[in-house]
Amino acid sequence: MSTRVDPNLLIDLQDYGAVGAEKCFNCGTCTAMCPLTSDEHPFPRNMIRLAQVGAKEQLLASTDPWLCYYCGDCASTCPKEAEPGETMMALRRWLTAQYDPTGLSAKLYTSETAVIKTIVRIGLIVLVLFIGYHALTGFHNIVTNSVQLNTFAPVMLVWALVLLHGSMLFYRMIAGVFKMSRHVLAPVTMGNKVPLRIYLETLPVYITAFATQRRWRDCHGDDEEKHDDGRWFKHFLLVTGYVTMLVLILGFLWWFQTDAFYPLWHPQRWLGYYATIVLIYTSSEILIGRWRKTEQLHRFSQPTDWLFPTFILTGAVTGIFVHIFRYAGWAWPTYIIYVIHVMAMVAMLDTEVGVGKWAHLFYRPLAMYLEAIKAKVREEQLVPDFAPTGTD
Amino acid sequence: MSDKREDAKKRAILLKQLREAHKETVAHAQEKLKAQQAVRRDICKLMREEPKTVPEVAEASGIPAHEVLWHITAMKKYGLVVETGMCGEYYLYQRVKDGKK
Amino acid sequence: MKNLQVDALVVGGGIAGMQSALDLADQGFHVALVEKEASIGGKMISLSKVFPTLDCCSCITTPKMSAVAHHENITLLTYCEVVALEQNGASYRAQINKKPRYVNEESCTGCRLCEYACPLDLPSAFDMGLGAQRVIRVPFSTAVPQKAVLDIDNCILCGKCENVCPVADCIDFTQTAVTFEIHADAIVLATGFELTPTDAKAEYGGGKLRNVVDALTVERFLAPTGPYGHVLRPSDGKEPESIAYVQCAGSRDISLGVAYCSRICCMYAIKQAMLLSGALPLADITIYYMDIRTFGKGYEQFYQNARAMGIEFVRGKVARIHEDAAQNPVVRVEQIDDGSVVEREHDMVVLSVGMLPSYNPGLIYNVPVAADDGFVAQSAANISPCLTYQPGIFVAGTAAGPMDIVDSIVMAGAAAAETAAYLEERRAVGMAGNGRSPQTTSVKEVSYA
Amino acid sequence: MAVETVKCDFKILILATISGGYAGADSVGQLHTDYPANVYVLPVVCPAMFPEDFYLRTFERGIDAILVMYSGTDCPYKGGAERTAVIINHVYPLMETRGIDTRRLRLAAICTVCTKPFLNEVIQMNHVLQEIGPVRQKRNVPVPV
Amino acid sequence: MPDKEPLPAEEIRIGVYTCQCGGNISDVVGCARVVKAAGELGNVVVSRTNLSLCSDAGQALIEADIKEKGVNRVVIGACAPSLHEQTFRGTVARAGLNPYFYNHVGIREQASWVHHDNPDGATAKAIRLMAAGVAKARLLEPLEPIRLKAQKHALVIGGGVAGLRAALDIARRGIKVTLIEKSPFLGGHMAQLEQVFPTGDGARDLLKALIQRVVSHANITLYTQAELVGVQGVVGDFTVQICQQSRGISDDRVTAVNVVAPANLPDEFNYGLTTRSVLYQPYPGCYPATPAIDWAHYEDGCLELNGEPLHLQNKPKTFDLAVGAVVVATGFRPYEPPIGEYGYGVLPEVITLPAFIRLLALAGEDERLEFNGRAVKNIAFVHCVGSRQLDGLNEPQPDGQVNDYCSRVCCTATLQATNELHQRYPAINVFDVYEDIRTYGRGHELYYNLASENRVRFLRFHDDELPEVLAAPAGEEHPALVWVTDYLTWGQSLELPVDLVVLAVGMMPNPVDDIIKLLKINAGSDRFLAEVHPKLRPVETAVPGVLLAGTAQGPMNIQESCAAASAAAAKVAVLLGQGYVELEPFVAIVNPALCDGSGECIKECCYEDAISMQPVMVNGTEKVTAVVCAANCAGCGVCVGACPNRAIDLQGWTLKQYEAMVDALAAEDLFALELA
Repeated sequence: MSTRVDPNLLIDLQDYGAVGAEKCFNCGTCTAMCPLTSDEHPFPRNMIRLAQVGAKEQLLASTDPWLCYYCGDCASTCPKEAEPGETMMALRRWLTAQYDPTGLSAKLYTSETAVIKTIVRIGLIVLVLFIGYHALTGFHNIVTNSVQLNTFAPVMLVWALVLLHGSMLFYRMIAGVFKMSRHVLAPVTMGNKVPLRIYLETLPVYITAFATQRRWRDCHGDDEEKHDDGRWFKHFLLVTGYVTMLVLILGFLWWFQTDAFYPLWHPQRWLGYYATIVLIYTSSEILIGRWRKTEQLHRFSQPTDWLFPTFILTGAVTGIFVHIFRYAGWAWPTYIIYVIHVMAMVAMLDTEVGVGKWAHLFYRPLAMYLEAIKAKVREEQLVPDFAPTGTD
Repeated sequence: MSDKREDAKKRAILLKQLREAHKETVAHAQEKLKAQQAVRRDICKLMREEPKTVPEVAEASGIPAHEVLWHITAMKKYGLVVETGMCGEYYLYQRVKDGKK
Repeated sequence: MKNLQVDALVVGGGIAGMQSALDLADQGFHVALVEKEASIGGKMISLSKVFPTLDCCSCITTPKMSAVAHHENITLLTYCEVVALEQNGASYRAQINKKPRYVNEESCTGCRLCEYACPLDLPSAFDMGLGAQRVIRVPFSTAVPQKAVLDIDNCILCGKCENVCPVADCIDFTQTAVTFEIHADAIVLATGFELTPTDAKAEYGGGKLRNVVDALTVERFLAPTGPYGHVLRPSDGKEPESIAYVQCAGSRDISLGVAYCSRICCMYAIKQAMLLSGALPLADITIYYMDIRTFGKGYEQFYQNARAMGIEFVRGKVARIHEDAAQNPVVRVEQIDDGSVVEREHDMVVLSVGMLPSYNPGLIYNVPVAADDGFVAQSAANISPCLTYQPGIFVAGTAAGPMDIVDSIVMAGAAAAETAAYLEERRAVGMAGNGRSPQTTSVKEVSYA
Repeated sequence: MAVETVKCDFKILILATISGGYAGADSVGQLHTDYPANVYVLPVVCPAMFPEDFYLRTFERGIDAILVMYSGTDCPYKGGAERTAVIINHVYPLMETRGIDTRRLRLAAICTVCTKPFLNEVIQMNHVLQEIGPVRQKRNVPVPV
Repeated sequence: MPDKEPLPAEEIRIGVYTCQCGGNISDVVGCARVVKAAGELGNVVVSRTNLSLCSDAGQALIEADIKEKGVNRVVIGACAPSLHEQTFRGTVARAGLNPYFYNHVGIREQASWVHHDNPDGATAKAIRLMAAGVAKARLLEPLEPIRLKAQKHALVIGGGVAGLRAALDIARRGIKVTLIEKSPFLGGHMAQLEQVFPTGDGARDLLKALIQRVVSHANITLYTQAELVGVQGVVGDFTVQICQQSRGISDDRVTAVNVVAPANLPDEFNYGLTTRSVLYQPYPGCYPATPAIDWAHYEDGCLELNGEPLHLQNKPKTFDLAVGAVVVATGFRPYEPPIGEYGYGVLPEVITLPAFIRLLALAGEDERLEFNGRAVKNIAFVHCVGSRQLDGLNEPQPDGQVNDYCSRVCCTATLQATNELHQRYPAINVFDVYEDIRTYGRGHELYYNLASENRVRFLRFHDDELPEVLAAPAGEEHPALVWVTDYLTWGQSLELPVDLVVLAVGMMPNPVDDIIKLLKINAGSDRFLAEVHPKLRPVETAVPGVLLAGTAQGPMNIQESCAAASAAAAKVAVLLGQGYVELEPFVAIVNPALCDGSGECIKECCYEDAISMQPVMVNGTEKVTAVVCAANCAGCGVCVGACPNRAIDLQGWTLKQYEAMVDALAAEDLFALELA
């Protein structure tokens, strides 16, 4: 069996942000430096190498890019300044684009104009929906003497739209998940199906990985000087805030978006406050970091890397303003800022699910889950293992 | 005879002047010498009766092994310590019985 | 100290400087050789055996050192440095600072009685700090000149050396630095190189791991005059059973600021591996490398012999070295051939450190160095490799970039040819100091008022 | 080991040209290849300088074998190689008449890098001597222990 | 020595010195035992050992013994005499002794280094060798070196960059130089290059400037189409015979000449990528500018002048020159792969790197690179073709040897070519198939870095799994496929679809067997000319006065060739600058008392005028005996073996000395000494 070398992949990857993969002379320092590598997953050099020779199939079948948390040790010790971590990042983007059946991700990753166009378009759609709704109702639902948000934007209607939009996004994600699973599991399934039992038995891997991203804490290995649980913890906070908000919106919007003022002790308020504070804190921290480019992983930020924290911050800040204005009883400002809030959140979801951290959040645990499935399949010797080292 | 005495006197004065001129380095070197002599005494005591390896001396004296090795190397160079054979992966060293040289 | 008038001034008494001086002197030119250390011989004299012939290194170096010292056309000036240079018409006037030895160079017989009498041992730089030397000593056993030198900064002025010295007034604590001038029509820079310091790379222990040593240290271990007389590891004197070489530990690594190849490390590692397997027949020797660069005449066969001898070659650049509880260095490396990451414990790890420029002649000689590597810039690198950007100043050996002994010697010969031709051509147009021809010159030392 | 040494204590003299065999023997040394220690190499300019009686005298003195390592076609001297061969050919019949096994004398061309041929010659001659014994049977040498 | 004053019968006092050679000898040989045994030999007054006798201190020891202990014969057991005989001869001379009262015994290469497993045997052997050395020392005679006039004139063979550089540097020292070049034009292989590393200068620009300096130098005489055909004499005074072909047409007529045929000969300058005529010039601006006739393809009637057929004849002229030294700069030739190696000669898409460099040069300003009428999109370069070969894996050369050496320049040259390619044709995909990248030299690694940044795809093979080049199946876009087991991709088999395969061929020395024979120099097992010692005498051959420059000695790049050439020039200047050469006094000498004038010696001697019959006075009576002319005597000793009366002997190597040595080696009583 031989692989035909494809010289074009490396050129394509540059559009996804690979900034030094061509410089790599394959010394292996990065892989040996990385504390997250294992016998089964000796990255990042193997990924760089596959990129250099253009072995697309092997890259698609690999979960290694998702196992990297980009601590930057590989880059700071690289003797050729080949930025191995950034190549891993680029590969994550490239893989996301490959998983996306709509092709939208590829567009967003490789074109800044596409990103702006998408955001503007989605924002406009939301605006049009609002204007349309009020035009249809003869602008009677805009109460201005007091703040009547649920009249301005009837919660069940908004919720229905959120769920509809959510399911569209969910379809895209599920399609990506299926594509990824198919490629990753191919080396062990060899065309056969993995029994459902195994999927279910290994499911806890996904859940813990998703909830904690524990792997991250192994970054920098036993180097105590550099070891930093702070980054992991901040991220963990962000996730809790984000998930809280998501659950509140997706599951309990009718409870969350209300014209009634809950008393101060009410959990609805606390959940909202917690989520908002966490989101503001973490997203601004991330943005400042990216701005200063102090950490290795921020040195080569792409527009899509900025999207998520920017939107989170926008969403949280506008959310707060909606809250404040509502308390203050300023009707128009509440409605306007609410529209902006919704525009931002929808735009965020649309862009993020395809290309941003959302995808990362989603695919990382999935990668670990799929690896666990593979291990289980191998362990039970359901299929012979023909996969060469370093490629799966 | 008196000439010699004169010379010796002159020399003593000169050395004194020099010591004054190089006060700091001389003091520093004297400290070094004192420390070295103390360490050497400890090491030599252990190797006087029977040959010892570097880790044995280090363990018995509490001096780090690499320092023991350096002192033994130095003493070996100037004939104060001899190598007497091997014990496992380590050479055995012994203090030369009588002798300064 | 009298001022000197010579045809050529050679700066640096390593192998390149010595060979240039000899090749010029053999043609009848008068040469002054200035060396900053107390003995000539350079880095080469501290080596054990040399590749690919495995000749005893001192057997090649010492005759040249001896020849330099004995040559009637060479004035050897050790412990001297050029501190200033002036262009004097078409020739140069160099100001030389001779450091005090505190020992009368003319009368010292090199008997080493003072050395034996001295009470204080210091770490010896010649043995990379692992051996000892006295405050007053002959620099090393094959030093040229065989004259003692005293380290005043570590001296307690006890006078014991003076007491045992058999020569009257030989040891002289009152000596001071002396300045004099050398007038030369041409200058050969043979200022050599330095090794990458062992603490250059934090991932390799930052110089703190005792059993991680550089290759020059191993040269001393292997040399019969070395500190231990055997190959022992420095932490506790254990005879190592497993030794690893980490190639490119100072070369081809931008994270260290060195992008270039140091050219000698592959061969010296292979050579040392072969010598070590001779000295320690049971030891396992592993060389971790990226590319084996055995490019010289007879080098590839040397490499193949080493492979046949059972020396293990592992492709992969060592990423990190740490220590286990027993001070055994553990290397972490990706074995490129199969892509697996391994951690392997050895008794001793040798860093194949690279070559760095040791001296920037910009300030004194107005000779520029290359921006990318810091070595002396060659103005016509291909056709006239010994020319610098300063007329009358030539470069030889590793001052012009990493090279091995063979290449240094050849380049030293070339520098002598360039210099000789330059001197000859200047004479032809009547520009030389005295219009002397090399055969008829009889005045060696001329005093300047 | 001492007994072993005495048992094969044959002496082999090698007359080797400086430009060929002697440098070849030095090359063997540079490769650090071991061979029996009963081999003595004397440098010669060209073996053509040795008359026939030199060889006979050498055997009489108790040298068990002579290997003449000349430079063959690489001989830097005109006529040297041919002349050497002529003299050696004269020696053989003289050896026979004196009862000396002619296998004790061999002429071989060895160059500066002929390390393998050098070793072959040495080993082969030792085999021959093992078979035919010393040139003089009457050695009453005390056996060192 | 009848001609000399009879020596006063002085007592022979021998000093014996056993060098430990820094452990090289003493690790195996029991030096103390050697010292003791030697000390008990007759006439030995001093017996010592030292860590390193060749050191200053070691030499001082010997000098002191000569001066203080009255030692008047010195025997040293140390490394091979080739390394340090001269050193110690100097030591002995410095102490005021005749330098030939010294005998060097090799006990390193011939004892300690070959009997590691048998220290007792090695010690016993060393003792016997030293005893033989002492036996010879007892019979040493004082000798005086022979001083010969040196021609201040050198011959440089080869008009490539090394030859030019050597000629220039010798000439600049005021020594006359004759430079001969076999081909009709100067410049050698360098003229075929474009940009040269590490400076990126134009090769022919550099060359032109160098040639300009050479041809305008008053001390240099130049002969193209000239070859060395004869050599007589010795260092300082060689007579060389040179044969020069006719050039053909003079400058004033050449422009008017019309070539009828043949005009389509493959042009070797472009490795056959273009054709040339029988009257040719390799490149514009070459030197000499006059076109030359290719006599091998010349036929009568193939040239016309003003419409009339020209009748030319090659009349080689031979002449003699007296020179003091010879620099051999005969250069290299690129390795020619055998048919089938990596598809060479089978697939038209496989060419060598030198040819590719010409291809790039010929492509000029074209927008795309074409080969065989097809646009090149993918190129693979394969390293180590004809270098680093392994026995049994690669096809040997006609001499049965494989090229087991590294050719040193091909890695950087290849990367330089890829960089130039990328600069001019950025769309071309480049694959580089290698074993180790050896960009060792100053600035070379930058070529590697740049190639990487230019997205050259590197693939690495193991020396026992060579890549394969095959024709692509019909219908493929690219005509050839390269298969590589790539050890950067953990041994995966990778396939490269390519339009052109460039083989980075190594260097082989130009075949100069005739010159080797004429000059009596040696080639090593790699067929390159051998130096005496890579560090002690890196540009000298074993023949005094014959030096090496450039790639005749081994693979080198331009910079290294020039450095070697200059170093050789320095040696020539050392040798000839003084106007005389000193030779070792090892020549034949006749004892007239024993000579009966039979003339046997003259019959066997092969050297012109080395021995003659002349009347001499012996004990007051005149008789006709053999007389040796020292300058013509080669010192071979053929005469010694031929003399029926032992009347002729070789100074320094006398028959008596050999007999004494044999006696010492055979002596039984040495056993006691060995066991001491």
